[in-house]
Amino acid sequence: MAIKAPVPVVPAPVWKSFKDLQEFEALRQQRPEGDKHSSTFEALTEGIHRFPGGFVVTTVADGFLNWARKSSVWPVTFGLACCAIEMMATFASRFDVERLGMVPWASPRHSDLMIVSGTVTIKMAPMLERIYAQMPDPKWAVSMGSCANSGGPFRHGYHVVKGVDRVIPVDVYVPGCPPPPESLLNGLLLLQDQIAHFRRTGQRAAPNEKVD
Amino acid sequence: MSGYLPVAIFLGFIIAFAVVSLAAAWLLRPHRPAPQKTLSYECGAEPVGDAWVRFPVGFYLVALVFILFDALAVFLFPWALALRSLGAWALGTMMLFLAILSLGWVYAYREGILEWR
Amino acid sequence: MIDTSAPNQVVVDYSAGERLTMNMGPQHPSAHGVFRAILTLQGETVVGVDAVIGYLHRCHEKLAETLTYAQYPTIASKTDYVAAMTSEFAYVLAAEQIGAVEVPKRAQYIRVIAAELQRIASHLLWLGTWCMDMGGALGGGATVFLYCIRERELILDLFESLVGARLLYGLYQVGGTRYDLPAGWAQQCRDTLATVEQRLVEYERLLEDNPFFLARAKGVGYISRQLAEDVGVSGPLLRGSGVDFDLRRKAPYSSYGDFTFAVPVETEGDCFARYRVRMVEFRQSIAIIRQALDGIPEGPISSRPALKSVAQIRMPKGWAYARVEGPRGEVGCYMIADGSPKPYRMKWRGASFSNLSVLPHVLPGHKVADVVAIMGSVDPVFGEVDR
Amino acid sequence: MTHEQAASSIAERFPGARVEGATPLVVDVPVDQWRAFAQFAKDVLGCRFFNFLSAVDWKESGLEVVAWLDDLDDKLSVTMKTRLAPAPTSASATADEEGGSSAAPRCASLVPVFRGANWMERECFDMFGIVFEDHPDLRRILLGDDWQGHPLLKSYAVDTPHPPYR
Repeated sequence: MAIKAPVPVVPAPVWKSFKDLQEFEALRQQRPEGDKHSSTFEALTEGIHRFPGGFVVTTVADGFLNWARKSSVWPVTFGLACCAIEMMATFASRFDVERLGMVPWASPRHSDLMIVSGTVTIKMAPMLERIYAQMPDPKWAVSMGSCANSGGPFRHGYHVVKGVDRVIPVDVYVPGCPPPPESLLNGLLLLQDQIAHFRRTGQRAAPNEKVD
Repeated sequence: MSGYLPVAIFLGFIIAFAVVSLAAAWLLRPHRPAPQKTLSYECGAEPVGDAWVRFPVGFYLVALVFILFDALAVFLFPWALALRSLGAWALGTMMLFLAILSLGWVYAYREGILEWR
Repeated sequence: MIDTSAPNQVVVDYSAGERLTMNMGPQHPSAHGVFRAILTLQGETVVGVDAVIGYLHRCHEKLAETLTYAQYPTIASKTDYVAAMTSEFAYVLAAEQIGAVEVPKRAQYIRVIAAELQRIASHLLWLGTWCMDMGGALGGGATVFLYCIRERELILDLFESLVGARLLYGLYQVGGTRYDLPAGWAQQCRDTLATVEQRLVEYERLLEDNPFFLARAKGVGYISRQLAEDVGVSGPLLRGSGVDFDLRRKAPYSSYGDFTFAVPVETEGDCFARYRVRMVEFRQSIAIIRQALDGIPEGPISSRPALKSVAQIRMPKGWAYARVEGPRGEVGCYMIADGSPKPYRMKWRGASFSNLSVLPHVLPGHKVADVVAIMGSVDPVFGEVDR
Repeated sequence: MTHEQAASSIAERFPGARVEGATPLVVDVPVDQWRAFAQFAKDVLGCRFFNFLSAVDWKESGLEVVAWLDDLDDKLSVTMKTRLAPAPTSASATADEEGGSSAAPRCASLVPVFRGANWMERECFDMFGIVFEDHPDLRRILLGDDWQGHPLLKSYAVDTPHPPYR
């Protein structure tokens, strides 16, 4: 019984809408600032802050909120390639991420963090962009492995995106090919520090300048 | 009337829990709507085809059988609590009620609604 | 059966509803990587499958034409990254066949030990992810997954002390291996094998009389022998469908002839048969490693001088097709050399590519839940599928 | 069936084919007998296992399609090779993409003989631009459907930019 597979309707590629690379780079450079609190909350904290001695209240509230956000960052299982196997080893019992409060979750709707583990190819980039967009808002991205950082050993391939930060804004880069679970855990702890240091209005902490 | 005070308190707690958690979420979450965000999630791909499809009738029949026995369970609870004070007479009437409903069960079984085609 | 070739207009009979097209897309917990299947569903039954692959196409074959024989083996381990040793094995074997490079006996034994350890680690990962697919996410049925990854960590420690890397190694090079067995490694390896062998009995007791596992594995995903040969399926899938074909026995390479091991063959051809084949392969690999550890001769580990420059290895004009029995099946490397330090053309015959191309012939007629079980038993790795 | 029997039966059935080699029996098949030889290898020589199908770009002397068939029971494996027209230079290749232009090298599809050839031939079309006649659905398998050019041709540079992600 021959079953004819349906020919899928292929959506128009999204990148046709950009004139050239500079325009796309410019768009990507805008970091979504102030995305960590709602406007009503900021109006409230502004009022309290202007009160004499109000800063005590706001910093304590911020400390509490950051502590809560930091200790339950749920990563979406977004395994692309070899780094996904190392990510699974990190999720498993020996290098347990659940000690840090991270429950690996399958759907982007319930997760706050996207660990991009593996090579981002040009066919996968719009999918990755859509999944990152579908995550609810205080969200972070960790680029795991040299393929996600800069294209890695496949940088000169025609089908490979030279680093995931051309697609989504990245918070922490984890070097290695594949990075052993220890260095991924180190990257996740760095992310938690970053979350913990959100200032009152929720701006992202300024990335530490390059020293080397 | 005093007997209903715990129920009222309990109801208050339920409503308070719902309202407080939703208000806190509304207050604390950043509001940044994006067209892509409301797109229905299909494993990252563009949703193919529409979901408003007439599903096979099997799903509906199983739901019907569930409602049948859910209603049955609702009657069992108060009956079980008050059985000691009602005595043997209540036992007889409930067995009759169960017998009638088990007829429904036999019919569903014979019709093969439960074997999933 | 369902008449699927009929056009899509609604046939008003209440037995069959309309068809729902659903994406089992690139980001899916049980997609074993980036694989998108556009399933056409009739209620719960899969009617049509259009597999979309290529989300991890990393231009391996084009890069092979720009990287020299010394550079490419580390990239080669990224084709089948769960069994990195056997991917490098195929590339290095092909280069050696072209240049008629003689590999010292000790290096051949180290290669066999590393490849068989890799087969155990790869099968452990297969068992873990398959049972997690059928048991629910990390919250639910991840018991077998956590056990298997615990054992796999023991083997990765062995690789870390042998090569220094956990997942992707550079152990193989043209002419032999790059590292020798460190002191005390053999004893550590024997202890690990003893632990794994004892734990395997626990997994079998855990799974084989579990009614849910049997209900989801027995009779699901039947691959007939003709379909298997016609599509080019190899490895545990082929042996699960009753074909007694194992490259380590039929075309022994790298002194596999010195070891005695049995080749498991099942005839039912369903998911449970493939499970049985792989469980027996666990034990055969342990036996091979023990024989190799006992019989390993002393001597050099490489017939070529240490690598000083990248373009040091030149292969004469010629072609070769090296076949290696990887955990997923026959990993082949068809290589054409033209005398320069870079191959003229290099084609990867990925085992998962052919194993996956059997899915559109097998899936229609199964329930959506069975698609997950069959995907797990086919055990594709997408570095090898998309190359 | 041993190599000698196989070689002799090939020689008298396919005079146009040149046979050499022993462990893999390498057979150079003329283009028009491609599917006939595959059918012959499957039925008469007993090579029912379809190992792989690929192509090699020999620049001016044309594209070469390679297929490797195996007989699992005894150690006979047949490598079928055939030479097609050289790949059109990139200028004319982008002229018309889908359906294959007249300039694109053409070859008979092995899907009616081996179902495994479906994906392999789609990959050869994707990478080399070889059009396989009466292939059920010949479209790109590894690259996106809107990709220009065929990467594994020697005329295609490794890191050809693909805005905006490159």
